[in-house]
Formats: sequence, structure tokens, C-alpha cells
Amino acid sequence: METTIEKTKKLTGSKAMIQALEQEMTIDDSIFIMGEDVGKYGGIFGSTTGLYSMFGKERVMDTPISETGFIGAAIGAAAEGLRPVVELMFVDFHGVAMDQIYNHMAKIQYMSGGRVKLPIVLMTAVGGGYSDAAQHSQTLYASFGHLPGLKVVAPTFPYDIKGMLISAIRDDNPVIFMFHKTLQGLGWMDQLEASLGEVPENAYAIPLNRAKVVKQGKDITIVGAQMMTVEALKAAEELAKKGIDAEVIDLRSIKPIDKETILKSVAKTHHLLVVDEDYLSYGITAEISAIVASEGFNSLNAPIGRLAIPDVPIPYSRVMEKFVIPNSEKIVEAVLKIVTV
Amino acid sequence: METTIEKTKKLTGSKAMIQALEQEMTIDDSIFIMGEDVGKYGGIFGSTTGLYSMFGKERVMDTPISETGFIGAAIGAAAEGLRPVVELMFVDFHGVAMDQIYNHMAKIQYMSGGRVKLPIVLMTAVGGGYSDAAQHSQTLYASFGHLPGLKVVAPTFPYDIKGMLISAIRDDNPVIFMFHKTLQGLGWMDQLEASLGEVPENAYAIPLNRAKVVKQGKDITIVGAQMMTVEALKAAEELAKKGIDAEVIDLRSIKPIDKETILKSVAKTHHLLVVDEDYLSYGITAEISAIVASEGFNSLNAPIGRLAIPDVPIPYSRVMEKFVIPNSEKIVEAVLKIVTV
Amino acid sequence: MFINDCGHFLPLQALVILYINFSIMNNIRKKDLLWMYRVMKTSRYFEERMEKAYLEGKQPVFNIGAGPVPGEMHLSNGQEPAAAGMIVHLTKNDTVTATHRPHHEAIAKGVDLKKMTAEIFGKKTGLSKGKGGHMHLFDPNVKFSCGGIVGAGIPHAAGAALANKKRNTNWVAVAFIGDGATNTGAFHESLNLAALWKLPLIVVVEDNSWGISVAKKDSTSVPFNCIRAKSYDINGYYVKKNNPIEMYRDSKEAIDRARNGEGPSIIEIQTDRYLGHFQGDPEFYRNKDEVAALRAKDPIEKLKKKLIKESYITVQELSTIDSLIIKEVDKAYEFAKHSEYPKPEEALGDVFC
Amino acid sequence: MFINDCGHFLPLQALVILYINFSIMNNIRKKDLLWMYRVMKTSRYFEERMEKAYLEGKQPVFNIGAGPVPGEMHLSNGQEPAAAGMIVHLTKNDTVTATHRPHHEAIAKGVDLKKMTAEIFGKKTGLSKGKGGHMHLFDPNVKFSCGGIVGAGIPHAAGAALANKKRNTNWVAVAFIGDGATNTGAFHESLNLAALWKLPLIVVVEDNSWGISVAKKDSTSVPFNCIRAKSYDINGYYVKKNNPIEMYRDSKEAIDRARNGEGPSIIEIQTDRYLGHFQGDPEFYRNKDEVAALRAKDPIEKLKKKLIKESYITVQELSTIDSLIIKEVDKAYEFAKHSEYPKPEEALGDVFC
Ligand SMILES: Cc1ncc(C[n+]2csc(CCOP(=O)(O)OP(=O)(O)O)c2C)c(N)n1
Ligand SMILES: Cc1ncc(C[n+]2csc(CCOP(=O)(O)OP(=O)(O)O)c2C)c(N)n1
Ligand SMILES: [Mg+2]
Ligand SMILES: [Mg+2]
Repeated sequence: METTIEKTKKLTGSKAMIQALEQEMTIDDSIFIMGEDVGKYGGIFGSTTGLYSMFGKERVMDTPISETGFIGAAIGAAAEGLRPVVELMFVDFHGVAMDQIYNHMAKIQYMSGGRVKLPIVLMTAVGGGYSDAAQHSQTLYASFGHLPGLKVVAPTFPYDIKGMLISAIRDDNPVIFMFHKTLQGLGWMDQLEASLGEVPENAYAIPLNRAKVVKQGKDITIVGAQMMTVEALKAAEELAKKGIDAEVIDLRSIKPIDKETILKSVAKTHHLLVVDEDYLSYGITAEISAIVASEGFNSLNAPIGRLAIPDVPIPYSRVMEKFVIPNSEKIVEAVLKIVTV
Repeated sequence: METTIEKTKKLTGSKAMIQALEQEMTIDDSIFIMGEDVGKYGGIFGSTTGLYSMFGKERVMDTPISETGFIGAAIGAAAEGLRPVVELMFVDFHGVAMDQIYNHMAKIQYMSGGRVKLPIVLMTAVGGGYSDAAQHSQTLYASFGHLPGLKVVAPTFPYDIKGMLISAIRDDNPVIFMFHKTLQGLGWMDQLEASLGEVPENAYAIPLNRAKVVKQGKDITIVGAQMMTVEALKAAEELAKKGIDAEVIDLRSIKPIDKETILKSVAKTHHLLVVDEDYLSYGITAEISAIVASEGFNSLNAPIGRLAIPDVPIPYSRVMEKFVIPNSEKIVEAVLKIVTV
Repeated sequence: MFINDCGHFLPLQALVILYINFSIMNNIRKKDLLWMYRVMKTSRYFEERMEKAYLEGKQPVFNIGAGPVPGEMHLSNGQEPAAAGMIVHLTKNDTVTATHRPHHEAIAKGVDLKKMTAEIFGKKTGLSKGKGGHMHLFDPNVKFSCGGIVGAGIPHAAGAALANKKRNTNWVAVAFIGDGATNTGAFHESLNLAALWKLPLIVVVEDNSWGISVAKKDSTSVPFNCIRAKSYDINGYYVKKNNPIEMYRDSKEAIDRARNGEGPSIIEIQTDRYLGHFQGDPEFYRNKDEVAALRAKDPIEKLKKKLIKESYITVQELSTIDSLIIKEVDKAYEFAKHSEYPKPEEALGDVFC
Repeated sequence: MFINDCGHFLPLQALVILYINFSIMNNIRKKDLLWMYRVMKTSRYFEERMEKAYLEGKQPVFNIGAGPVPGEMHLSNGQEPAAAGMIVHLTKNDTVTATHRPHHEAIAKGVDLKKMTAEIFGKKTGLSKGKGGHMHLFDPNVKFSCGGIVGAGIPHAAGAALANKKRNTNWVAVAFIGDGATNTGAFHESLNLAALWKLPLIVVVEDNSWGISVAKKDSTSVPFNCIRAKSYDINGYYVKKNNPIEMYRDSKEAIDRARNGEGPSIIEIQTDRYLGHFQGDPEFYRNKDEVAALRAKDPIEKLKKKLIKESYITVQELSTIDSLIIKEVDKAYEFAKHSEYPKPEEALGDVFC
């Protein structure tokens, strides 16, 4: 499925995105990028750096601050056969364009009985942890996952970022591609090991609907996405010291959720903790818990654990922000409650 | 809690809303209504009929088709101490104003450290079942339930509609008040028994955070909201014939969810089916399943059942629409799978 | 006509254009006039039938969900000149987006009438196999789409115009909207984009004086939306008195400009909504006499008279055309009625391709 | 000044107003001029300190999340005349909404400087107990708020204006926005509402030529946003050259009109952004010389010279004012630095009241 790796290079998340875009744009003229500051600036979170000078302003278009206008325009252009890649600078801004996203981009294929195809990638930066407060720190995974007609992905590691962005671009359906700011490997943010990884130089596609076991284990399954995967891996190391062997699943796909991988893991570990950088209620922890409680109930030996932002807006001050966003320590704590039950 | 009933009258859902608004507007000058066609027309779904002639155009204001403008204006007016009741005609239109709703209305109290209060009621019509297709038939309960800072209610019966609308108006926090079109008892829609009920003439308040057991039972707990409560009650009758004694919980409050009532019920019945007129993924069935799988796990004797719109937009044609919206027959079917397991 | 009401926002070439306009009027092709008559009449007859079909199963007690055509139904009787006078200039390659009230444009744009009717009847043979319905008609063959969210089609048309420009075609995109839609954010954002990028977009505003029950003057802070063209430094036109020939002229100019790379325009046409906002609308908010007065100056009847009076066509020929129209529409209804419903489980398909 | 650029959209009273304007200029009160100087200077010094405070803990390696002031930081150095020239006319009862770049307006509106600084430092003593931060400053005591979503404050100001009108006050509401925000749907919807209901709303557009890296000419289809006033049949003004006194005059007129029930206005002011969009902005997109040229015509320095030259004040008095400003701002920073952080679990409070 995931094509054989040939020559690789160590890239950041951001560079992985750029490479995906560059390679696809080179072979397909109908792809173009639209968004705020995607041109000369190269994307506030480095998703398009260099592409403007490579492809010119017709193919890498800066827009006014008119998200309804340009996301709506992407729909119209896609219906005509072009393949727009649109950037919504922060996912937090989705509310000014949500009608276009969920009532049109997501539904036109269905409402047209499959006669209109909308090959659009809506890429958007998610995540907090650097004190950008309530309107610039959200992930909103579930806000998109809830609504039919959208494929929603949130890869963690550069390898997946490149491969899934390529798949998203090649897909004839609208795809919401969420990249986590902290995982872009930007020079002006926290430097994480996870934001750097070996990436094949050739173009390759990773399926948009598959989770990935990123650490094998037998005592408990921890499911996370993006930064929560990173934190879960850190927690797993800590847990190992305590004699608990955690299996960590990187969700990668928010919608559809890869039930198979999760159910298989829980069938083995009999314990489940779901961790989410999104809000608790009606979030990833809800959906995955429900999947397992309805389809993998008999595998479970203990109550399911849920760890997420506790239904409060994200506070500005560092101490409070740290308190609400799950991290490896809280994961360890939560696991100890489940596994020792 | 729910005040003693004095004189009552049989009212439809719509009339119950109007009575709540009339009574509260009479005693509190700072309340005013804003929305499309709330004036002379009286609300497309009869939520404000007669109020325009009673209170005049300063207090029952028709607006242009500018949901961001007038919902945003409600926020500004509320910050100044007024108490706006705003109607978003169909919940399906929320996308054109979602930023105002979720980034401002929901967060300003928090972001201001509690110094700004926003006593706003956003009332909005939800629900399908009459072939209004993909952009006019949604409930979107979870789209609002997911986001912090909003109380979200969806009462079913006229008694609760009046009492919860009064509570919503009196609450100093923003409240999303969802009324189901089919439960309004409108002359031009399906005529349902449930849309007519005894309603006290005096003003009374029903808490915004409590579910209600609307039928006692011992074999399985069925949780629903609005039309799904109605269908669950119908299913319960059918199930009784088959010797299954279902307990039916009317959720009433989408956010916060009344865990206590649900967990208590499941502790008794040991079986759970959640039914939702919203989309399956990341919806009510997810959240309630997760609550029970994490906090009531040991009560459960069988996998949790989930019944909801199967992650497709709502189709127009009656046959297909019927297929995707859960009803009593499907509930019976789903229960039989759980209880006989 | 822009001179009286929106002329002061036009650049100096206004007078030049005025001159050209008059010559167009004189040269208006018989073929075009007859085409306009035909599509207006088709739309009218189609909707008259729809009015009846919609009521089937809804009498004596009206129930919106009952009968062969359930759900909301927005008819455009009286508003036909907007569609006809604009779309006469378009080809299959030009894009049209419409609204919740889409039949007149759909018919003018050449949407397959049988499939469209079948769609409205919720049949498997419909444009979208019954998934869309009356507010969601899509016919990519003729680049037509519409939708139920006010204002939302404008950015789609802007996007089509962008695609047209990117591909170096001279194709245009036209967004038809109601007057109420001019107060949505989508209107403003799309027009700014289109003006900025000089896209071949025309926004046609059908000013029927109402947005459901709210009168235009109670929702729109300017009397004419063509004024708003100034906000984007583009041309604005106002067509008075529901006149299809004036609509023809201004549309021609706006489209020629768009095809020539001169950017977008707004055309507002004063038009008339004969029926309620939707079928079943009690219309407590408007005077019953109002409609009678509107109907008395019906643009189709007027055009008919003009065609005959100015000898474009004989009474005889016209009645042949009329009966052909009736036949075609009747056939579409027959087709729709006799088509099969989709299977329930077909609801699950087409979410993704 | 509206005559040169937006004058042709004004009604005939333009000339009359012009006359009045000149008399206002002659009568501008010393008190007001000094007030304007003081708030501009306070804002400037406040932000110069903030520039440094922000860099603490971010050197040698810049990390947006590090140091005592983490997160984004948008400074308004150079844009002070917009705030000063408008807010000089306001009282505590008038409402101001601002943007992601809010310090100059917050200071002019009289937001508690200590609490504001403490808020930006994430302290418990801050305006919002550390929950809001630099982009989310709320001080209901002086009716000030701001937020991080472009355009979103405009409807809030319209709503405050609606409340003012409903209560029969003569209070006004002013929404400060950037030039980029004029292309949001919120701008259009709010202005239409305000014009329709004749609300006492003024929208001040700070035209600093940029929206992050996108030049105004690449995002806005008209050169001057005051032109867009025409779309709502309201008055539009353009203040040139970052001139606080012109801003004072046009603001006075717009506010007087609003207080008299004559409805909303748009005032656009040509202003200058000295720094990057946010601190840490590499600014590859603009010429480094540009900023030096802007700084050379600094409006605070200009006003200072004028005040002295026209003998409003002596050099001595002015330096006393300056040192008072420094003292006050320094105190605020001391307060902020020495205040305590909130307890982590306080994060859970204040969602509901
Ligand atoms: C965003 C949005 N808000 C409200 C509605 C409800 N609605 C449907 S049609 C309509 C009136 C539209 O008026 P106008 O644009 O003038 O078109 P007309 O119906 O007169 O043809 C309204 C308010 C909607 N569909 N979408
Ligand atoms: C709805 C929305 N879109 C995009 C952004 C990101 N953003 C923040 S400030 C800004 C530029 C604003 O430009 P302008 O309005 O001119 O204000 P300035 O920064 O120049 O003061 C952008 C695009 C946002 N905060 N909100
Ligand atoms: Mg209309
Ligand atoms: Mg700017």
C-alpha cells in the first residue's frame, strides 16, 4: 500500500508539505494554490514557501481576507475541472466560511447525484501550546469529522504528511488536510524531534483512511492524533519504565476513522485510552470510545479512558494552557488509572 | 425544581415558545427579538407569531439576510446589557455565522475572565423528515455541543419547550435553543400528538442541564432527543408487545449532557441504545456511548447500540430520506439486536 | 438601463455605451426575441403545472411533506425576464449559478427538462437521482447549478469565472441572486475578488421587492444594488419594469465586457414575484391587490404583443410555438411521473466518488 | 478629508461641511491636542517596551511560545493617529471594538494600563485574569473590547450602537479595523445593518497598506474604502498622511452626525505600520527602506513640533508630560511583572457565569 521507499531525505513537516505540492503541481497544471499569504510570504506556517517563485502568481495566489469568497471560489473552480488547494490560515477561522465548507464543498457531490466532482484540498493549521489563546489554538478535528462529505486527515510525521498530502491532492473528493503548527518544524516554534523525519524524494501516496500503529504494545491501546500521538509515544516510554507496555496508534485520519486498526489493537490489549487536543465533548475521544463500546465491547476489560481539552476555550496564560492541553504526564496518569483498575 | 403546575392549557410547541417569549418580554424591557421574518410573518416556524403586533417593531425586528451581521450585533447589544433573542431561521444556515457563534458568543465570557456577560438566546429550527433536502433538514446537535461556552438545549414537548425557553432567556449565558420543526404543531406539517401538550399558563423555568426519563423501563435504556424521543416512545410500545420493557430518556440538554440520569438508568437496565437525528460520527451517539463506556462501563451487559444518520447528507427523495433518518421501526430492530445478544 | 439610476457611478464612457445600446435595440435579432419568448413561456407553463403538481396530496389539508412533490417549492412566475434576457447571450460553456428559486434560469440555460422534472419529483431518473430536489439542481452538461443557501452561489460563479480566466477562454459565469442576497457577506467578498482579479463574472440581482416577508426597503440600505458596483470599481446596471429587452441589452454589454477581460458587472432588474415566497406562504405581509396589478403588466404577454405588433411573428406561428412548449413540458411531467423512485439504500451512495 | 478622494460620493452638503471643518481646525482645543499627544506617546512608549519584553526569553533562538510574553504580538507603532484622533471625542459611555492590533485604541480608550499589561503577561491581575492575552483585551468599565478574528468586531460595534439607540442615548460605537478587514463579509453586513437602522456606528479603517504580506492594492478592489460608504448611502471620509488633526476633524463630524441620529460613517485613515505584521515577521515582502521613510515622517514627532511651534506648550512642559508617561507605563510593566500567575486550574472557571 505505502509504496517502497527509495532515496530519502530528512525533512520537516513544512518541507514535506512543500515537496508534495511542488511535485504534484509540476505534473498537473490544473492544480493551483489560493489563500492568505501563501504567495511571497510562503504561508504563515511554511506550507507553501518557495512555490510562488517556482510557479508564479497565477498558480500560487494571495487572496484578500475573504474566506467565504475564496473557498467558495475554489468550489466553483473545481466544478469546472481545476484542482484547487486552498489554505485556511488557522482552522480557528473556519467559522467565517463554514457554510461554503460544509453545505457546499461537502455536499455538492451528493446533491448532484455524483455528477459534480470537487477535487479540492483545504489545508489548515491546527493546534495550540504556544499561548495563542482561544481564537488561534484549536484543532477542531471533530467539527469537521462530524459532517458528511469531507475526508478529514491530520497526519503527524513528515513521511505521512507528504504522502497524505499527495493523496489528498490526487483525490477527486474534497479533503480537509490539517497540519499541526508545532509539527511543521518551523524555526520559530518549539523544536521537536517528531517534526523531522526521513521522507522519500519521489512522490508517493498514503491512504487517507488508515490509522497506523506507531508503537506496538500489549497492555493498553492509546489512540491520538498529531501532538497527542507525540505525547502518547513519550508517555509510552515512561510507562515502559513502570512495566506497562502501551500500544500507540496514530489516528492520521479523522474521518473516516480506521475502525479495523483500533479494534484489532483493543482486541489485543483489552484497554483503551483516547487522547485528543480537541474539546472533550463530541470529540475524538467520544467517537472512538463509541466505536469500541459498540463494536469491540467484548474486548474491553476496563472502562475506556478519555483525555481531552475539558470543554473550556483555550486560555492564554501558559500555566492555564498547559493545564488544559493533554500531555505525556497526564497520559501516564490516565493509563495508570485504567490499567490498574 | 420544575415548579408546581397551576392552571394549564393545551398548547402546541410553537404556542409554547410564543408564550414564553411574551411572558418574559412583558416583564423585562431589555429583551428583544431579531431575525429574518420574525416580525409580521411571525417566524417561518411560528416561533414569534403575534409578538410583532404586541411589542412593536423595536422589540421584534426583521433583519436583512445578514446572519453574521445580526448575530454579531446581538453579541454587541448583549455586552451593553440588553438581552437579545436571535433567530437563525434554519440551523442549516449556521455556517454563514459560525464564527460569531463559536468564536465570540461562546468565548467572550471566558476570554474576558467573566467580566463580559452575554445573555443571548439563539433560537433555531432543526430537523428533517419532510423532504427539504441536504441544506434544510439537519439537526446539527453535535456541531454546537462540541464547542465550549454554549449551553445547547433541544426540548421535545410543549411543557419543556416553554420552561426551557424561559430558562434560556433568564440565563446570563448564551444558550442555543433548538426547536424541532415537526414538534411545533404547525398546521402545514405532519400532525403529531407529541406536538400538543398541557402547558401551565404561568411562567416557569426548567433547568437547562437535565435529561428526563419519559418512560420507565428495566430492560434497556433508549436515549434520544426531540423526534428521536418521540420515535423511541413509539418503539417502546412496540417492544412492550415483545416483552421488552424499555426506559426512554429525553435528552433535552445537548450540552451539558446530564450524565447522572443516563448512568443511573443504565445501571438499572444494563443496556443502552442511543438514537440521533444528527449524523452518526462525532454525534450524540458517540458522546453518550463514551460517557457510559468510561463512567458506567460496569453497568453494561452488552455492546452499546448507535442509531443515527449514517454519515450522508440528507437526500431529497422521500424514500431515501426515510431510509437515513432513524424511526421507531429501526429502533425496535436495533433494540432486538442488543437485548437478545 | 443605467442612466437614470446608476449612471452617475459609471465612467465617462456611459454616453458612448448609451449610443451603442440604442443600436443594439434596433438590431435585436428576431431569433433572440423568439428564443426569449420561448424560454419565458416554457418556464411559466412549467411552473403553472408545478403549482398544481405541488398541491397534489396536499389537499384538503396542506402538509409540506405530502404528495408527489414534497418539501419547499419556490416559483419564479413573473421573474422570467431576468433569466431570458441574460441567458440568451450564453453558450453551454458559460456557467450559471442560481438560487432557491431556480426554474426560470435552469430552463433558460437548457437544463434537461425531463431530468429536472424527475428530480423535483424525487425520481431515480432525475438530474441527481432524487438526491437534490427542487433547490439543488445540477446539470454539468450545461454548467448549471443552484442551491438553498442565500448568497452562496456567488462565490461559486466567481470560481467558475476564475477557471475560465485561468484557462484563457472567453467564457463567462453568471450568478443569479435575489435582492435579499445582496446583504450577505458572500456577495461582498465575491465581488471584491472578481473585481480585483478582473474575472468574467456577472451578478444578476432579481429585485422582486421581497426577501420572504421583508420588503427590500427594510433590508437594503440603498434603493438600487447597482450602486454597490462602485464598491468594487465595476459597472452597475439597473433594468426597469421587468423589461426583457432592456435586460437583453444590459446583459449583452456586461457579457461583452466580461468576455473582453474588462471584469465583472452587477445587473439589477426590477421584477415581480407573483406567488408567495414559497408555495403555502400565507402572505399576510402583502396586499392581495399588489399581485393582481403585477400580473396585469405581465412581461410575457407584453412581449407576445410586441412580437405580433411589430410583425416578428404571426399569431398563428406563435400559437404553434406555444403548443410545442406545452407538449415539451407535458412530456417532461409524464416522464417524471412515470419514472421510478430510487431504492432507499441508494441514499448511501455518491457521498464520495 | 473627503473632498479629494471620496468627495464625489458625498451629498451636496459637502461644501458646507468643508467650511465647518475649517472652522473646527481653527478652534481645535489645546486640551484635545495635548490629550492626543499624550495617548499617542503613551501607546508608542508602551509598545517600545513591549517590543523588548516580547523578545525576552526568545533570544538567541526565537521561539514564539517562550518568554514572559508568549504568543503572537501585533504592534501598532506608527498607527497612533487613528486611535487618538477618534477617541479624543469619545466618553466612557461610547463603545470601541478593536482588532488583533489593539494597544493604541485600548490606551486611548482608557483601558486600565496596569491590568492590560498584566493581561499581556498572562497574570492573574490582568484584565481577564490571564485568559485573554494581547489579542483579547476586554475592559467593560470603559467599553473596550478586541479580538483576533479579522472583521468580527464590526458587528459587535453595530450591536452596541443598536443598544445605544434602543435606549435613547446619544452614545456611539466605533469599530476600528484594518484595511484588509474591509474585504470580509462582516464589514458589508454590519454596515448595511447600521445604515438601514441609522445606528450611531463609525467604522475606522486603518489603512497601513498591508494585510500581513498582502498589499492593499492586491486585496482591495478600490483605492479608498471610504468609497464603499456609497454602498450603504452613508458618509465616507479619507484622512491623508496619517494626520491626527485631520483625523480629529473628520471623526468629530462623523461622531456628531452619529450622536444626532444621522447614522453611520466610514473613516479611512492612511497610516503606517512601522514593524512587521507580528513580531518575528521576516518581512521578506517589503522593502527595508520603506519603513525608514515612514519613520521619518512620524506623526508624534510632527505633532510635538507643531505644539511647540504654535506655542501650545513649551519644550519644558512637554518633557514633563513625557516623563509622566514613562513613569505610568513603567509602573504598569512593574505591576505586570510582579503580579502572580493564575493557578493552572483557574483555567476551568469563567466559561459560564
Ligand atoms: C444564509 C441564508 N439565510 C436565510 C435563508 C432563508 N431564506 C431563503 S430564501 C430567503 C429570501 C431570499 O430573498 P431574495 O434573495 O430577495 O430572493 P427571492 O426569494 O426574493 O427570490 C431567505 C431569507 C437562506 N436560505 N440562507
Ligand atoms: C477571518 C480571519 N482571517 C484571517 C486572519 C489572519 N490575519 C490576522 S491579521 C491579518 C491581516 C489583517 O490586515 P488588516 O485588516 O489590514 O490589519 P493590519 O494587520 O494591517 O492592522 C490576517 C489575514 C484572521 N485573524 N481572521
Ligand atoms: Mg427578493
Ligand atoms: Mg492593514
